[in-house]
Amino acid sequence: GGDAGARLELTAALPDRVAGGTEIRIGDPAIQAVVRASGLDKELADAGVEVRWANISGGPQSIQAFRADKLDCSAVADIPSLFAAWTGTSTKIVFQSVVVDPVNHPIYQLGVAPGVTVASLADLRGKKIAYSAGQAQGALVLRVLQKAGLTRDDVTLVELTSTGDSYVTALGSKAVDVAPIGAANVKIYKAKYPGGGAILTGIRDDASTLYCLTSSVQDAEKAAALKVYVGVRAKALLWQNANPDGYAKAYLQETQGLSEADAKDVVATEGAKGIPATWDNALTRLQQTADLLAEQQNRDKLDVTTLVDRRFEPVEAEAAGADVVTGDAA
Amino acid sequence: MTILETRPRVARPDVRVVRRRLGPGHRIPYAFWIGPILLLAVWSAGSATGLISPAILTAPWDVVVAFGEQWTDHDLLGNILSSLHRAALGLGFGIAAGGVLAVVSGLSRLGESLIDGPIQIKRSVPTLALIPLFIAWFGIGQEMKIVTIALISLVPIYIHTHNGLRGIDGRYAELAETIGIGRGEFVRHIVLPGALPGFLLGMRFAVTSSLLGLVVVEQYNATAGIGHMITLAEQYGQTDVIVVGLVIYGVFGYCADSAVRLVGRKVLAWRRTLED
Amino acid sequence: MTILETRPRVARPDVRVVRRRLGPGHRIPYAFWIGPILLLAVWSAGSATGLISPAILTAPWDVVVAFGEQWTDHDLLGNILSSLHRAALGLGFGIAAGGVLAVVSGLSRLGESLIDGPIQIKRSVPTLALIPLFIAWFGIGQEMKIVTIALISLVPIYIHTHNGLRGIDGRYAELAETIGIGRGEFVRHIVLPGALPGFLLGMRFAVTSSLLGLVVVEQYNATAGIGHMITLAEQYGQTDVIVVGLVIYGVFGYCADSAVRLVGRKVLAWRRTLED
Amino acid sequence: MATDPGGLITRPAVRVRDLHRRFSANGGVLNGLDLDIAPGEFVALIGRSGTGKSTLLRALAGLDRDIAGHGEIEVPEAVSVVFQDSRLLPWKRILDNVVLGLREPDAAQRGRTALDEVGLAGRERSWPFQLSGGEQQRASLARSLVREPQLLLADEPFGALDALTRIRMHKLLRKLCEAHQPAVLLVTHDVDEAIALADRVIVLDAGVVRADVPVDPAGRSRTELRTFLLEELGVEKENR
Amino acid sequence: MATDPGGLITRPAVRVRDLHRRFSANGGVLNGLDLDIAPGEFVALIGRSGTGKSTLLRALAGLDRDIAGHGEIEVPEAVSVVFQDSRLLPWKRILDNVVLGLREPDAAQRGRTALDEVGLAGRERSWPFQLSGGEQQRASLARSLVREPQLLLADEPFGALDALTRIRMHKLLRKLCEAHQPAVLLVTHDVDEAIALADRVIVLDAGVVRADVPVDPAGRSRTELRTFLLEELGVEKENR
Ligand SMILES: Nc1ncnc2c1ncn2[C@@H]1O[C@H](COP(=O)(O)OP(=O)(O)OP(=O)(O)O)[C@@H](O)[C@H]1O
Ligand SMILES: Nc1ncnc2c1ncn2[C@@H]1O[C@H](COP(=O)(O)OP(=O)(O)OP(=O)(O)O)[C@@H](O)[C@H]1O
Ligand SMILES: [Mg+2]
Ligand SMILES: [Mg+2]
Repeated sequence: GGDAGARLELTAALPDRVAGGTEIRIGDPAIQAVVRASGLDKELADAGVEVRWANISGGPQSIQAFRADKLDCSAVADIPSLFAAWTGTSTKIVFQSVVVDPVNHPIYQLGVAPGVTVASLADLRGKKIAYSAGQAQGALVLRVLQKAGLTRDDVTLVELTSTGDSYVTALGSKAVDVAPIGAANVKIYKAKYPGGGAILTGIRDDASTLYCLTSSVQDAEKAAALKVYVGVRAKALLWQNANPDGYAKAYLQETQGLSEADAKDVVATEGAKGIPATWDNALTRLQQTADLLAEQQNRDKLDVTTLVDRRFEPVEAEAAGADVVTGDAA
Repeated sequence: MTILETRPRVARPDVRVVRRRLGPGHRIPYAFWIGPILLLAVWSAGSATGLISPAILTAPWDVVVAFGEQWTDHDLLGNILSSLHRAALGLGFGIAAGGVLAVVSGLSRLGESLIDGPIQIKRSVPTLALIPLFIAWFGIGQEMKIVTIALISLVPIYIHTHNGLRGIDGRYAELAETIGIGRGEFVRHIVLPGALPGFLLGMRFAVTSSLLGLVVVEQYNATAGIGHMITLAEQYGQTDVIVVGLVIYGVFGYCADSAVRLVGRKVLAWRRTLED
Repeated sequence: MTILETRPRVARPDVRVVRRRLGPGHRIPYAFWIGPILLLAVWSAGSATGLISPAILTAPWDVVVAFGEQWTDHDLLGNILSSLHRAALGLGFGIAAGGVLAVVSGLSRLGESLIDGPIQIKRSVPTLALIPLFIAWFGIGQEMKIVTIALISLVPIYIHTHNGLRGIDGRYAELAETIGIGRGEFVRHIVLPGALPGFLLGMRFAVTSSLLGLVVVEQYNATAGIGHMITLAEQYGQTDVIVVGLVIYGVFGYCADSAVRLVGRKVLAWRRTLED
Repeated sequence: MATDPGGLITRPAVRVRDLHRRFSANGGVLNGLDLDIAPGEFVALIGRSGTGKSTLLRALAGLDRDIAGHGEIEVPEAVSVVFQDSRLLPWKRILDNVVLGLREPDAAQRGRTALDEVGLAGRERSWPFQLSGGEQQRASLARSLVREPQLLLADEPFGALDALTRIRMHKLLRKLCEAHQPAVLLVTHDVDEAIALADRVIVLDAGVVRADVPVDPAGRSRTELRTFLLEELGVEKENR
Repeated sequence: MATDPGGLITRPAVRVRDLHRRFSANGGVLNGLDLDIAPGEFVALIGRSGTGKSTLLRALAGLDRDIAGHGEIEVPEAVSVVFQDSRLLPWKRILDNVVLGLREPDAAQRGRTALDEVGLAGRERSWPFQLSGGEQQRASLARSLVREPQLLLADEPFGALDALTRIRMHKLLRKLCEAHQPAVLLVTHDVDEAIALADRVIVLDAGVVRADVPVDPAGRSRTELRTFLLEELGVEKENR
C-alpha cells in the first residue's frame, strides 16, 4: 500500500526523521480513541505522522488485512503473531504492554455453568470445557490444563468457536460445564444465569501487543512513523491509567456503545496498564505459549525472537520514562 | 358442492351460485399487521410469564428502553442510516449487474455457459470465506463492503430473473420472431415484462440479503451500522442491544419485503392468478 | 430478417425459412463443464503468473496437495460425510415443513396472515443471531444443528412454493371448481404441479442454503464437518485448507444445483418455454 | 328429480331472474336477463362477440363471485362447463385431463372411451401442447362429456373444428343428451349449428334476451328460422 | 418486386416443394406437400382438424426449426401471422399489443385505426384478459393487419366470431388485400368463408394437397364448389 519508502534493514537503526506526510495504517481502536481524547494526536501530527485508522482488531481480521497489504499494524494479544508465523505471514511485534496486577485483572475467567461445582482448577477433571483451537481462549484452556496438571484426555473438550457471546450462551444452556469468558462479561453472565459462577485461572493472560507487517517495518518511512507511534502509544496507555473516566467515555461509551455504568465496570476489570522496561518476561511467556501450542496442535517449533522487533523496545520504555514497570509485573 | 347464498346488501336481491372456493380468496385487509402483531404478542406473553427468560430473549419493553438509550446516547439513527446507505448502494449495483447478467445469459447459450457456472459456484460458497479475497481486491474500506453486498444481492436477482426469463412461454418468442422485432425490442417488450414476476421474487430475496450482508461486512473496519452495533453488543454480552438490532432487521426486512410485494401487485395487474 | 438456410445433412434438400432466433436456442452440450473449467483456468493462470498471491488464494495445485493432506491426515471424508448427513437431514425437514406451510398459507388467507409474517421476519433476521435462542431451546448437540438448517432451508422452499402457487393461472382454479373436485384433489392435481416450477427454484436455493448453514452451525460443538474445518482454518489463517473447503462447497453446490435443474427439466416436460 | 312430485309443473333446471353484471369501467354487460331452461332441454345461445354470452355462462357456473351486479340464479347441483378456451391443465396428459376429479374405479376406461369418441384415440399420453387447436377443443369436450352433468354449459365447443369433425361432435353430443338428459346451454356463433342441435334458440343482445324461439320442426321451417336469427344478429340480406 | 423484370413469368410469392414434417412419435404430418402462391393471391386452406394446417403455416412462418423433416420453402421477406390462439402478450395493453414492434412515428394512430376497424375502439387500454374470446381474436387480427406484409398467414382468424362480426371482418380483410396486395394463406373451417374470400381453395389431407380449386365466378358455381369441397372433407350428403 502507498508509495513504499526506502528499504530499511531490520538491523539498521530506526530513522528519527519522518518524511512529511508518511501514512501508517493502524488498527488500534482503543488507542485511537485515547489519542483523540488526550490530545496526543497533535504530537503525531507535529511529527508528520499521518495515521489512517482502521476499526480492525483481533487475529483473523488483522491477518486477512495484512495478507491483502491493507494494514500496517494491529493491536492484538499474543496468539495472532504466532498464527501469522505458522501460516506464512511475516510480522513483527513492535509494542508490548502488560497489566500491572495481572492475576487479579485477568482478561479471561473460567465461567462455570449453573449447577456445576468447580472451585479450583483441579475440579476441571472430567468436565466439558469449551475449546476453540485457533483463538486465545483455546490457548488459555490448554495453559489452564497444563497448570492443573491435566491432559486433554482428562476432560472433554467441546469444540466451540467463541463468537460474540456464544460461550456465555453455551454455559447458560449447560452445553458445557466450563468456558473461558471475558472478565468483563462475568458480571453479565452471572446476572443472566443465576447459579452460574466463575473462577480465576491464576494464569497471566495479559499479553497485549501491537504487531506489524514485517514489510512495513522494513519501509524506512513507515518505520520512522512507527517509532513515533510507539512512543505516543505508550503515553496514551499511561494517560488511560491516569484518566480512567476519560478513557471510559472516549472509547467504551462513545465508540463501543456501552452505558456509563458498564463502561466503568469494564475499566475496573481491565486494571491499570503497564509499560515494561524490557520485553524479556513477555517473550519468555510468549515462547511458553508457542511451545505449548506447537506441542498440543502439532505445529512447528517457533523461535519467538523472530517475531519481535526489539528496536522498538527502548522507544516504548523511553516514552514511559519513570512509569515503566519492572520485575514480576513486567 | 354448490350452495345458494343470499346477499341482501342492496335492496335488489342477489342470489348467486356460490361454488366452493378452492383458491385463497380475497385478501384480508390489514393482514399485513397480523403476523408481526402475533409475533409480538407471543414474545410479550412469553416474557411476561417468564417462559422466555430475559437471558435468552430480552422482553419487548426492555428492548424499547434499550432502543431509546441507543437512540439518544449512541446515535442509533446514524447507525441505521449508514447501514441503509451501504445496503442501498450495494443493492443498487447488485440489481443492475444481476439483471444485465441474467438477460445476457438467459438469451444466449454461450453467455449462459460462461456466466451461469461461476455465479452458481459463487453462491455455493460462504460469503464469509470470500471476504479475504474481497479485502485483497477492494481494500478494507467502504468499497469492499459495497462490492460484497452487491455480490450477495446479485445472486438472487440473477437466478430469479434468469429463471423467470427462461420460463416465458415460448409462443411469445415465436410471435416476436414473426413481427420482425429486433433483439433490443424483444428484450424490452417480451423478456423484461415476462421475467418481471421472477425478477420481483428475486428482489424480495435481494433486499433481505443486502440487509443481512451488513452483518458480515460491518464486522470489518466499520465504525457505524446496525451490523457493527450487533457485533459490538455481542462482544460485551448486551443481549438487549442485540435484540434491538434484530428488531430493526426484522422491521426493515418485513417492510422492504412487503413493499416489493405491493409493487409486484401493482405492476403485475395484467395477471389473473390465484393471488387475485 | 428471414434468410434461407440450406441444410445438406441428408440427401434430400431441406431449405427452411430461418427466422432470426430471439430465444436462447439449443442447449450447448457439455455446457455444464464450461463455467467451472473457465473458473479453474482463470484461477490457475492467476496463480501461475503470480497475479493471485498464494496468501490470498492458494494455487489450485497447492489446494490439491492440501486436499490430499486433509484426506489422509485429517479424515476429510469423515468431515464431508458428517456435513452431508447434517445438511440432508435438515434439508429434508426444511422441505417438508416449508412445503406444507406454503400450501396452507397459499390456499388460505387466514393461514397466510398467521404464517407468512413470522416467516418473512425470520428470514430478515441473521441466523447467527438466532443461534443463542436455538441453543437454549434445543441444546448444543446435533438436534440444534438440524433444526437450524431446517429453518434455513425452509425459507426458500416456503417462499418459492407460495409464490409459485399464487402464480398459478386463476383459470385452472375455476376449472377445478366446476368439476366438483375436493380440496385434497385440488392440491394434488392443480396446486402442486402448478407450483412445481416455483418449488424447484426454491429447491435450488434450499440445497445451497442447507450447505451454507453448515458453516454457521458447525461452529458450535462440532467435531467434524466441512463448516467446522473452515472455521478452524479461518482462525488459524490456513488459507489452503479454507480453499479446500470452499472448493468442496463449490463442487457440492454446483452439482446439487445442476441436479435440481436436471430434475426440473425432466418433470417440467409439459412446459414449452424459452428454456426449450 | 327436478320434476315436482305430482309431475304437473316442471321446475326449471335453470332459472335466472333480472340478472345484472357489469365490469367496473364499462357499462353493464348483462342488464336484467331472465332465462329458464327445463330439465333435459337443449338451448342454444347466440349473440354478437362481446355481448356477454361467456359472462352469462360464468354466472351460471358460479364463477363470477367478484363481478358487480345482482339478480337471482338457480342451477342444478351437477354442472359441467366447456370453456371457450379449452383450458386443459398443461401439466397433465390428455387422459389425465379428461378424467380429472373422477373417482369412479372405471374412470380411466371411461376417459379412454370419451377420447375415442372425440377422435383422439391413441393420444391419451400426449401433453396438451402437442395437440392441434381442434384436438385441444375436443379433449376439453371429452372432459365435460365424461361427467354426465345435470346442466352442461358449453361455450363454443366446436369453434375450432372442421365441418366433418363438427358433424361428428354434434352426433356425439346429441347421443349423450338423449342418454342422460342434461339441460344444455350451448353458446355458438353458427346459426345452423344452433338450429341443428337445439330445442330452443336464444339471441342475446344488449344484455337481455332479445329473441327466444323454439326450433319446432312442426312450426316455421328451419330456413325461415335461420333467416330470422340472422336478421336478429344484424346480418343484412345479401350476406345471409 | 416479386415479378421478373420482363414481366413474363410471375415468380410465386410462396413456393413449397416436397415438404415433409413429422413429430417424433407420430407418423408424418406433412408428407411431400407442394404449394405455390402468387403475389397478391388469396388462398384458403381447409382440412380436417389435426391434418397439419397449422404445421404448414408454422413452416412458412419459419417457426419450425426444430421439427424433423425436409423440403424446400421460399417465402417473401415481410410475413405476418395471425396465430390460431390469439397470442396477445398478457402484459401489454391492447393498443400496445397491436403496435408491438412498429417503429413508424404514427404507429399509435394506425393501431387505433386498426382497433376501430375490428370494432374495438375504446378498448385500447384494456388488458388482454379483459377481452372476450372474439375480442381477443379481433385484436390479434388488428395486430397483423396494421403491418402490411407481403405474405399474410392467418390461422382461423374468424373462428370465434359471430356471423355479423365475421362478415365485417371479411370486408375489412378484403379491403386491405385490395390496398396492399399481399399473398394470403388463410386457414378456415368454414367452407363458405373460404369460397367467399379466396381466389383459390386448397384441401389438405394426409399431409398433401388433396384438392386445389380456383374460385372462379366464371367457372363452376359457388354452390357446386361448396358441395365439392365438403365432399373432399368427407361430409356426407345429408349433412352438407
Ligand atoms: N375481466 C373483464 N374485465 C373487463 N371487461 C370484461 C372482462 N371480461 C369480459 N369483459 C367484457 O365484457 C363483455 C362481455 O364479455 P363476454 O366474454 O361475456 O362476451 P361474449 O359474448 O362471450 O363474446 P365472445 O363471443 O367474443 O366470446 C365484453 O365486452 C368484454 O370485453
Ligand atoms: N408439438 C407437437 N408434438 C407432437 N405432435 C404435434 C405437435 N404439434 C402438433 N402435433 C400433431 O400434428 C398434427 C397436426 O397438427 P396441426 O396443429 O398442424 O393441425 P391443424 O391442421 O392445424 O388442426 P386444427 O384444425 O385442429 O388446428 C396433429 O395431429 C397434432 O396432434
Ligand atoms: Mg365468449
Ligand atoms: Mg391448427
